Amino acid sequence: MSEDVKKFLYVNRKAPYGTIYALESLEVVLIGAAFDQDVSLAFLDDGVFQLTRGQDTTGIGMKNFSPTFRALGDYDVTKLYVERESLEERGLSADDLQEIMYEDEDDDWAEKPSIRIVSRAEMADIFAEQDVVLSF
Amino acid sequence: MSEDVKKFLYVNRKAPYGTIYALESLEVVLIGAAFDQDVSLAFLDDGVFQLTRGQDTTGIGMKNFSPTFRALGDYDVTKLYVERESLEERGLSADDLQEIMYEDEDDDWAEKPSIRIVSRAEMADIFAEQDVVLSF
Amino acid sequence: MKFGVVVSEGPYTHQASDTAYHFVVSALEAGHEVPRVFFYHDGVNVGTRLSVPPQDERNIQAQWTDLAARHKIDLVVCIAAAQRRGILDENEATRQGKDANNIAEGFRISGLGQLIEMGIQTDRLLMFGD
Amino acid sequence: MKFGVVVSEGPYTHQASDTAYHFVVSALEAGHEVPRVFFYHDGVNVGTRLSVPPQDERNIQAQWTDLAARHKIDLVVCIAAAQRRGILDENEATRQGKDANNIAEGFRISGLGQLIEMGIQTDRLLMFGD
Amino acid sequence: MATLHTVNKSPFATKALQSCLAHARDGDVILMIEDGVYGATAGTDLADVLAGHSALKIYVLEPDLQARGLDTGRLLDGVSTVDYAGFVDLAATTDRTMAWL
Amino acid sequence: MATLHTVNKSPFATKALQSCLAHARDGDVILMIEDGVYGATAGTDLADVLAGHSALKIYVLEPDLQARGLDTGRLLDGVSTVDYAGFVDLAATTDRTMAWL
Repeated sequence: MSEDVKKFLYVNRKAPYGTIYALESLEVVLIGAAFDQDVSLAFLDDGVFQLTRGQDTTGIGMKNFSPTFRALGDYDVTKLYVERESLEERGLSADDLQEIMYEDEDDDWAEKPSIRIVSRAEMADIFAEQDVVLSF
Repeated sequence: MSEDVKKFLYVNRKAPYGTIYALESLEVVLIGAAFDQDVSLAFLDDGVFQLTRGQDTTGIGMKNFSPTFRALGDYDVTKLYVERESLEERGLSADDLQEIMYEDEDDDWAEKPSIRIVSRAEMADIFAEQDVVLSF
Repeated sequence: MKFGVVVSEGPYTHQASDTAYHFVVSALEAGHEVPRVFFYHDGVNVGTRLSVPPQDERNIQAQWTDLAARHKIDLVVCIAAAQRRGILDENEATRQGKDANNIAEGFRISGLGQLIEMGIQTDRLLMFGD
Repeated sequence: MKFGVVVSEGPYTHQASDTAYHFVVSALEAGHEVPRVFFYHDGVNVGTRLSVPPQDERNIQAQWTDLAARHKIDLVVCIAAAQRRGILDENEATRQGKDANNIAEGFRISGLGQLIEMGIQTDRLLMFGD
Repeated sequence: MATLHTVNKSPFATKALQSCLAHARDGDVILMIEDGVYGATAGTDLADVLAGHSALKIYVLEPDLQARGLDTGRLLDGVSTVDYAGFVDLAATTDRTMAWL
Repeated sequence: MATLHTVNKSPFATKALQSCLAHARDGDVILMIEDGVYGATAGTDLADVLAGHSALKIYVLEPDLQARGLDTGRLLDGVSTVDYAGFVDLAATTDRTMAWL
């Protein structure tokens, strides 16, 4: 990696729809993808709710932005770290999250999952590796 | 009391300065005082922090609005209910709050304290007596 | 029954103004009256006509303007809260020496007394905020 | 050292823009550089010239405009966040067919790329929000 | 003389639900809306928070549940769903509304 | 390679401080600002939250303390005060800043 590349982490700790932070975080990620930095997303605390399957916003009249997460692979955003303890505290498991895949160009374009379930301690280590941390 | 008089309760659950709700709540109370309703204020959860003595906002460059509470008596706003459990959880006692007095016109203008420390159960009863509850 | 409604947070950022809107629509459909909606705190920002939401999102201001016109709802923006946050009508802009105003159709700027009056004159008061 | 600063909440409602301001003032006094402050989410509302705070309160927009002029700070308001919330400059107003604009002196509207660029080009990034 | 309490915050993020429950009286109604709907789900670390409050009527706003991908099968026992029309009915049939913001 | 964590919420209102503490690593610095300063006071129900984190350096922004009428005598043992200049120094002398919003 060139020394011009910084490690950017987008930290998502809030639930979707009640506030706009989750949606506007995703907008930054999409724009940021054009800058060829080393990008990761972290989902912890209520941020894990952003990734639940089956979101249907028809009844509240807001745009359902959850499908956009599945497009992140096309933008080379492939590291979505989700904290296991945050899921468990909320009665969720990995099966409750939508499937988000990317094609690995270093492995003959094999389809691989973008979501990586990590422990709280691993999440803390991920934080400590970053150059720039953006909180939403 | 005439039947045109409603019981209005202003519920304050947020700390001052970090957000504007405490200040803008007070602005409603001052305007509302002109309407001759039966007005009470409730301070619970972080709302009890609004009443601490010795607030000095010089360093943060914001206006210190805590002296305004002491003027409420002049507006005939004389019932400030403060929840004991909320104080205790925050390491506060009644002595940490500023003194807020009013002159009781029904008792030869005797000076009396406006702050009434109540238990959580009493606070719940106060809520249940109201016609209009405004939350800040 | 008469409902009074307070919106305490700005559009898009918090769901409050959306929930309030759906509540009012349903209340009217059920035959209730909603004579006034009062916009306080950041809620005053609902009343700007300068917002341009993405085409695939709802236009919160336009929804309120339209609903108010159809059901004669008085949409009141608190003057004190609006001044701090930069929501002005033509009168206020002139009075304050500002060269532009941004209030949307169907909204009017008035004092906090309108909130108290709403509390007195309605049967139930609902607050939507953060 | 170069600091990048993000303000994520609107003026007066949250203390975020105040704390950011005091941080930037102190950073400059200590000899650091603050080339850019990026206003995102409700933070875009800091950049309206239509606000009229009470005379005994600080004027948050004016504080930033003044500081930026004295220290050549690039005050960038995110275009996507600003459109939703009704913060427009003259170009945007024309482009969107709006009859007024409200951006304050010293602020400019630009894209989210300016936020990423700030993250790349500064040594530390600070976020002030809710 | 019942109160309708509305809770719009996730109980995993703020203390609003807990404070509401500590102040609600027998016969009161609690309606979880917006991010508050997370408080009505089973199998969480906070599922016990609602236990011991069987004298309250607990509702959750279904459009907010659906938006967040939460199936009604996830709800705690004793929690009922309403739509916006049901929300209006709850406000009309109780004596006052109190928002736990 | 230390991180400066900023916490601007009251721990009595939200879970931000707890989550921050659960993710901070030895040698990291925590700075409580705005309503976050309430987390640094002694004699509260939450005073234990900071216990067991002696490998962290805890600071509180003094102008925010003073605004809220909290005397430095109320601070928990081991908590130090800084002014805005000290905040800048903490940001400059750590390797990254993370805001627990």
